[in-house]
Amino acid sequence: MSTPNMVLLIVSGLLALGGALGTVAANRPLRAAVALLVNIVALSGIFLSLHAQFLAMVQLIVYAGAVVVLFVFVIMMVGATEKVPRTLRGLTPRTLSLVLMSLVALMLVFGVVYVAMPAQDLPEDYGTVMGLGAVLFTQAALPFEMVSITLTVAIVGALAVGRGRTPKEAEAAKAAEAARQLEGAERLAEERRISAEVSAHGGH
Amino acid sequence: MNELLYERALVWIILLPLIGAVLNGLLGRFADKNLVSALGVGSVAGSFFLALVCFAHLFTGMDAANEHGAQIAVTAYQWFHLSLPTFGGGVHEVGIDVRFLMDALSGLMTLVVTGVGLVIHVYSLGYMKEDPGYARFFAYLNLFLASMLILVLGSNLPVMFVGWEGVGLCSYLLIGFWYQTPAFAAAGKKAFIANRIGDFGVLIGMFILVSAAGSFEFADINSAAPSLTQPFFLGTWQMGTLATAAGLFLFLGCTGKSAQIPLYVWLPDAMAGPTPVSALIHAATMVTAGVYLTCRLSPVFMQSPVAMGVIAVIGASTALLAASIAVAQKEMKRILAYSTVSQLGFMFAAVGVGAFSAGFYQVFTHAFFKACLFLGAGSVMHAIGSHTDADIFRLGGLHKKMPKTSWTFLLAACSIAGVPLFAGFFSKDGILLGASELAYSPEPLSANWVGGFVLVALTLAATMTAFYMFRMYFLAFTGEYRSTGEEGAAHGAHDHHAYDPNPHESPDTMTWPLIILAAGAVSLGLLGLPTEWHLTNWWQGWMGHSIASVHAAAEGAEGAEESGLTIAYWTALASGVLAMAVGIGAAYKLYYNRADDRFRDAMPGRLYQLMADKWRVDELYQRVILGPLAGLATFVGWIDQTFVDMLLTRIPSKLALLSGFVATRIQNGRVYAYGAVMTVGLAVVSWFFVTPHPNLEGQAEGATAHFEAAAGMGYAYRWDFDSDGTWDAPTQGSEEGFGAERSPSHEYAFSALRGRVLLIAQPDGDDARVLVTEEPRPLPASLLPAGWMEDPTGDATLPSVRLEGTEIVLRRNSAVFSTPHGAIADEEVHLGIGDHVIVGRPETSRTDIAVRGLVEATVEVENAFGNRAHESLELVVNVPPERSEPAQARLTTATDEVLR
Amino acid sequence: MNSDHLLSLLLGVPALGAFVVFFMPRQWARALRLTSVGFMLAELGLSFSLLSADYTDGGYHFVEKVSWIETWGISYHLGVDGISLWLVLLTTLLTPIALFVSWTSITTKVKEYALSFLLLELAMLGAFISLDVFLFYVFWELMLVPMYFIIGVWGGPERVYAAVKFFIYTMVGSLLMLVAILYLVGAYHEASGHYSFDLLELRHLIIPRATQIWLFLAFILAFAIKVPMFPFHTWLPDAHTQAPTGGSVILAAVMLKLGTYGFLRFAMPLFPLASQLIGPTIALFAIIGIIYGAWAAWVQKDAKKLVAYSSVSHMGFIALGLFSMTNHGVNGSLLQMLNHGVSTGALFILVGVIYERRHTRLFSEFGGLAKVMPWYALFFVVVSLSSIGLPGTNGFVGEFMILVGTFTSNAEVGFGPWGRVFTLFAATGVIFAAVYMLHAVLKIFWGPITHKANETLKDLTFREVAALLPLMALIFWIGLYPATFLDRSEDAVNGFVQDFNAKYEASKSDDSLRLWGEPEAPADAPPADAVAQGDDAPSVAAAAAGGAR
Amino acid sequence: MAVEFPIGIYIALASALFGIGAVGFLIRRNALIQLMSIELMLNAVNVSLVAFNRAHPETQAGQVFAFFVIAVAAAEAAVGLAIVISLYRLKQTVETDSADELRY
Repeated sequence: MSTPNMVLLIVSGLLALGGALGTVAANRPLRAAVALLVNIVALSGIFLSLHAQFLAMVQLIVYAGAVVVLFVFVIMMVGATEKVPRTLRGLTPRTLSLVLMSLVALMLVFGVVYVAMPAQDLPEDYGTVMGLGAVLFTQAALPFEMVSITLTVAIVGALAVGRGRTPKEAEAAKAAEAARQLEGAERLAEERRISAEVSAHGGH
Repeated sequence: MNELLYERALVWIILLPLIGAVLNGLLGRFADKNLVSALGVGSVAGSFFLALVCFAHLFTGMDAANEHGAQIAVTAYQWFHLSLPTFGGGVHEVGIDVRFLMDALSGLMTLVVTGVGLVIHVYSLGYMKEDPGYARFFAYLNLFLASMLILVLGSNLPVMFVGWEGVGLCSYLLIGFWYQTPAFAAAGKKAFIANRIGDFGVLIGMFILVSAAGSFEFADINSAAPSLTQPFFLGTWQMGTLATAAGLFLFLGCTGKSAQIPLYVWLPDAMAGPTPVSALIHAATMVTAGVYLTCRLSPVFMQSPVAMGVIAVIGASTALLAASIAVAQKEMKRILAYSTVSQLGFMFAAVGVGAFSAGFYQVFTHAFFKACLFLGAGSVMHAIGSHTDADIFRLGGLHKKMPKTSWTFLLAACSIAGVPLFAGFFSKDGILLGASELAYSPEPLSANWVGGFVLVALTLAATMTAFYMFRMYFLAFTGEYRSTGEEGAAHGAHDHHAYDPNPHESPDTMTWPLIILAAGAVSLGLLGLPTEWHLTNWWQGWMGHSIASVHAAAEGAEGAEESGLTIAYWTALASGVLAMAVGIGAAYKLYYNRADDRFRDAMPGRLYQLMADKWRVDELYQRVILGPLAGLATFVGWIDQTFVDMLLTRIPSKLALLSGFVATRIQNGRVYAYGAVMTVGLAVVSWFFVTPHPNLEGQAEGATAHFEAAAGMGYAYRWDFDSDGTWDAPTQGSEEGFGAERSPSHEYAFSALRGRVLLIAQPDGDDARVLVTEEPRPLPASLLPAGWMEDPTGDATLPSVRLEGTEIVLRRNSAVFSTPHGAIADEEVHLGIGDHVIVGRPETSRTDIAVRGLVEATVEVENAFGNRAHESLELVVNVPPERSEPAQARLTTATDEVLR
Repeated sequence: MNSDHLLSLLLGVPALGAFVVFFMPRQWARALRLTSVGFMLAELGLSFSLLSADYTDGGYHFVEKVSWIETWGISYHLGVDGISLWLVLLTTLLTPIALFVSWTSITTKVKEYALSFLLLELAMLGAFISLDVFLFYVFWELMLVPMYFIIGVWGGPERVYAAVKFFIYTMVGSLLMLVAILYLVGAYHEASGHYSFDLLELRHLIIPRATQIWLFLAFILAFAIKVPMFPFHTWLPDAHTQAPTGGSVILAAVMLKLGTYGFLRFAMPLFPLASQLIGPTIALFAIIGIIYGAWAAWVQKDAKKLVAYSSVSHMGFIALGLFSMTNHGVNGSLLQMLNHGVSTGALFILVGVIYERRHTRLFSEFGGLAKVMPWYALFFVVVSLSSIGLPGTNGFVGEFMILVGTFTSNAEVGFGPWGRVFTLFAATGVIFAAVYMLHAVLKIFWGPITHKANETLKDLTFREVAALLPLMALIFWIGLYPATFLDRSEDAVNGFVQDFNAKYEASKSDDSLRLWGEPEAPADAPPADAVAQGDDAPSVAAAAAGGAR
Repeated sequence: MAVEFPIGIYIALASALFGIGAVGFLIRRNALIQLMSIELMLNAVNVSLVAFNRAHPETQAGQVFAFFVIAVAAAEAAVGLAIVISLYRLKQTVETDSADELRY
């Protein structure tokens, strides 16, 4: 593997890691978004080091250009949410998953990091618009169309879900919510009663 | 073709009343009253006529015929059939035909049923005139006649059973005819259920007979009767002979239908029905069905002294009990009812002592005089305008007011009381004769004492009969009429408490039947004149055609004709006449022209009260049987909804709910919680992928062993078959070589063995292992067979085993080892791998001890991540030893035989 | 009409009816009723042509077999023999009657009601005529759905509880049966080398004793719940009391029969060893059920509950006769299934009549009805008598044959020495039957009229009489000339008994897993390619080895 | 050419990124950040896809697949964000802990 690629890999790899960590660790959504941006850019670098120029571009355009911007918009829209007090609620499962997940990741990392393969020389249109396009529009034409449908559906769905409520609907929602809460309470009470009864029957 | 005509007639005898019943039942409500009457009476008249015709044919044909007599039989169609399993394993088809048969017995019975039936239909024309349910009444009555005729004419048990239950149904309907009165409806139900209990007995009896005789036809069963003396098994216990079992179960049915102890209680209540019903069903015909059945199957009963004895005793005691109750009743129909029960007791006593024909003769005469008495009572009730009761203490002097009724009643009473030369006298005489003959007989059918008991009991009963009959007659018909009627003037005509102050003679439609029946009650004695006076007893001759008689069994066919004026006969005659005289005399003395109950004053009050209360038997049943049963049923109904339902429905459902409740605790809707669970799963899975798992398995075949390690993602293997630390596969001795071979086989050399084991064959088929080491260790007793010791009495030191070089040494101590040829004498047995010995002696024990080699194999697995894991496995192999010195030649040869 | 596809046609008519009804506007109540009943009557007429076949050979007729899921040897396999014939006819007869009697009482959601009944008929017929275990299971479960709705939507005040109880109770049993079926098919694959759900092939499988017992128990549980046998009957009273009249009629008259039919068609022929081993125990429970049901019926205050418990008692007789393993015993049970269908169906209709008029079924509310409703009284008494088993009515013939069958079942296959004891106890049920039925009659009809409301009750309408008359006719027909029915069924029954004995002997001598007797005619054997697809060569070889072993 | 292609590094990197994303998704309360974590994971997958494709370059399936993943990720982001917004409308917060009624 040629040196420049190696350099590129190392630099953008470190960047990507840092960005990812930043995203996860940031305590403000906006910072997280910025970190995510860093990560994405770094990833496109990694793609470059893999001779996937087209994909690198797509990565930049779609993610940096669209997704992250979308995130930023939403963050703006939602604004600074009122800070919920840091409770210890769900601390145990969270730590558990933190530890286990890290273990798994590390296991994988050290499991594979030393693996190497004989490098094969690339076809000349490897990773170029030409090459990928050819594949996309010949073999992968159907999935490609399906993806377009998916996107459309997604947009429609996003509209449906995200559109605001009329006051009446809001009222209804509130009422329904209240009802649900109430029902939930009743249900709990019922369950308690039943469990009590069953333990009573246990005596038989 | 003439026969065909009679067969047709036979069928129509039954069909006519049936048609009448259906038409009257469905359309009678809308039809004109005269039409209904015409249909009701006409159909019966028709069938009576046909019955006469058939009977005449029978009568003429009888002399020419075989000993079973001429008979008219017609098979309508096959109803259904059974296929009984035979001992040969095949099946024996038992057809159940709808088949009717008229022979001597059923012919006479048919005459009685249709004849008396006709008379009573006529009587009902007047009696039921004002009743709103006129058509319904005639429908029921016709239906009853049809069923009764089916019962009588049916030539096999199931068809008879149709009639048997049919008459039960009709009596249920007719007792509850005035269903608006709850008490009457209840009485009907009581009757039906009592009958049902009996029917249960009949069913079981049928089953026993069919499984024994292989047919339902009376003829076949009777001819198969001698074979019924085989034992009857219920479950695994023997219960008497087949005949006894069948007889007793059938008799249970008779006690239901013919109101014997213990099931008689329904009959008195049955008097709730209209009086003609009481006369026809509950006196003349239906209640005698039991007697008819026993006569039908007389050969079967004759096979079982036990059954006969039981029948006789129960019959006699019923007669006594019922008579004693009747003595203390005040109500005409009740007295008659208990009198009927008592008379039925007479008949069964007769049957029980073997005097079948006498018993049936009683049925015959009883039909007339008892019907006459009932109708007389009915006529009285009609006159005093009371449908339900007639208290003899509030009547009196009716002789002047209604002479016809009075005279007929008197004649019938004389007949039942057994005044000489009346019909009742001869029939009762026959019964007593049968009893006394049994008492005196040198080789009794059941037992002498039975005869004696019956004789005494019946004499007493006869006395009482005469007494209560004339008590009733004197109180009701002599003296002055005591019911002025003002006590109930306010109430309606049907009120129980107001009798019509000036009763009048009944219309002709009611008096003519009385006269006819009375005539019969007087004259029918001519049929059964006692042979002892060398008069011709037409009856016995006639009945001999279809009923087995005890004399025939004892002394031969015409023994009955020839038995002269024996001591037995005199006893019977004397007791009969005495009973009659005493009874009537007492009644005359106490009640003639009297109004008060002087008998009660003469009796100890307690006892009298008890008799008046029918010995409180109903209360007893209520207390002992019905009450507990009802309680049990209530309990069942309750427990079903509570306990059973709870056990099988509610508790499981609650458990399900509880589990759901528990599950919702986990299911708290928090994403992170689900995430955590997911991570755990992920961690476990990835751990499984990252660390290799050899899971070594293997099995030995002789010296070669087949191993198999688990397959996995990117797994590579290397093998060390003898676990000596150097890898044998894929590349001998190399440190790094891993290969894809995951299920190799390896043949072991003698040198590769790591140790020796003893395999001790166990009863459950597989072998127990004992590892053999240098220092001796005893074989655990639990692995050895029972007979391992040389002499079981001696001390028990277990055999021990140790390793000596390449060989194993068994020290027998107090055990015994042997080859198939016999025990091994030596203290120690030397065994190589593959050798066997037997623990214990070869004839008692097959427990082998075999020697095998022990090897250990190891596999190491490397997976895609380069992680390694190894696992070892011990195997028992049978390596043919390349022995230096042959260990006991005889032993190896022996073991070869064992192996072979 | 093409008689090759008669059975498919039988399934098709209700399906078509359901389809048509589905697309009719819901407000045309009358049209909906007419259409549905019309289709059912067409079905009835069609089903009569089943009688054209000659059933004396005891074999299956109008057989249709189309491979459905070849890989697993599941096929659409229909056939009718003497055993299922009358049950099919019973179904086609009673479904229109059931719908017809609830003509006026059901006023809400008429469309769905008609729809449910058509689907119900389809499912029940399918269950009776399918010779493929999988197909049978499909119909068996499909049956629950319409009945669940019929009870749960048009039922009484407690309907939801009753419906859910009915559904879950039945479901539990049938799920166990499903497991057993799958195991069975697996075993068959092991023995024969190919998968098959075809009853006619599975019949030839001999299974080791211990396994048989478990499978048998699983099957029996499903069927015993449906019957229902003694401890598992508690869903029945609730379901009946809550269900609308039509629902009760179908439930009692046809659905319960599927339980006993299952004994006869599946559980017993498949597992002779187990059924011989456990049969007496089941008979014991049947007898307990007979007496227990009768007693429980006796003390009920609700007429419908009384009839429901009487069903428990009567079904006990049927189960008893089945396990007696004598020709006439089994045949009697078959006839008794028919009788119970007719009598109890009629009883439920009759109870429904007064319920429709008074909206109560409590005995305390009635009394003296004989005066105001003479025809009703006549019908009711006649039906009660047939349910008591009075000779001359249908009930007698069935019970008689069953009792004789039990009494004479002394062979090793059967009850051995216990047959007579069983009979002794079972026959007491005859007495108790009289007790509770007459109790009901007494409470409803005799005595004075105690309630004002009863004085103006109107007698049976023409529609009700029309619905009852066929049942009346059957009551006397079966009672007086049962040959019509027995002759067609008995050869199939005899065949069943013979096969049972033979297979029992075979598996008693050697109960290792193997095929027994000759497989069916090639028509029934699965196509070769199915076998090839069914699995690969080695396992075939292995199976051959296993079979040889 | 016998040059080694160090695919292990790429896969390791992908695993690390994936792990970080997963951890983030699991431990963060903020719906937005959780969505971003999801994006991280998807990206990690893309890296591995492209890397493997580089190791077997005869077809370009890996890249095509990554391309699709990117598209789907975009769609997912759109819908997810819409959900976040409606959640916000409903609860005035984007804390996922506040949405836990689904268990009823």
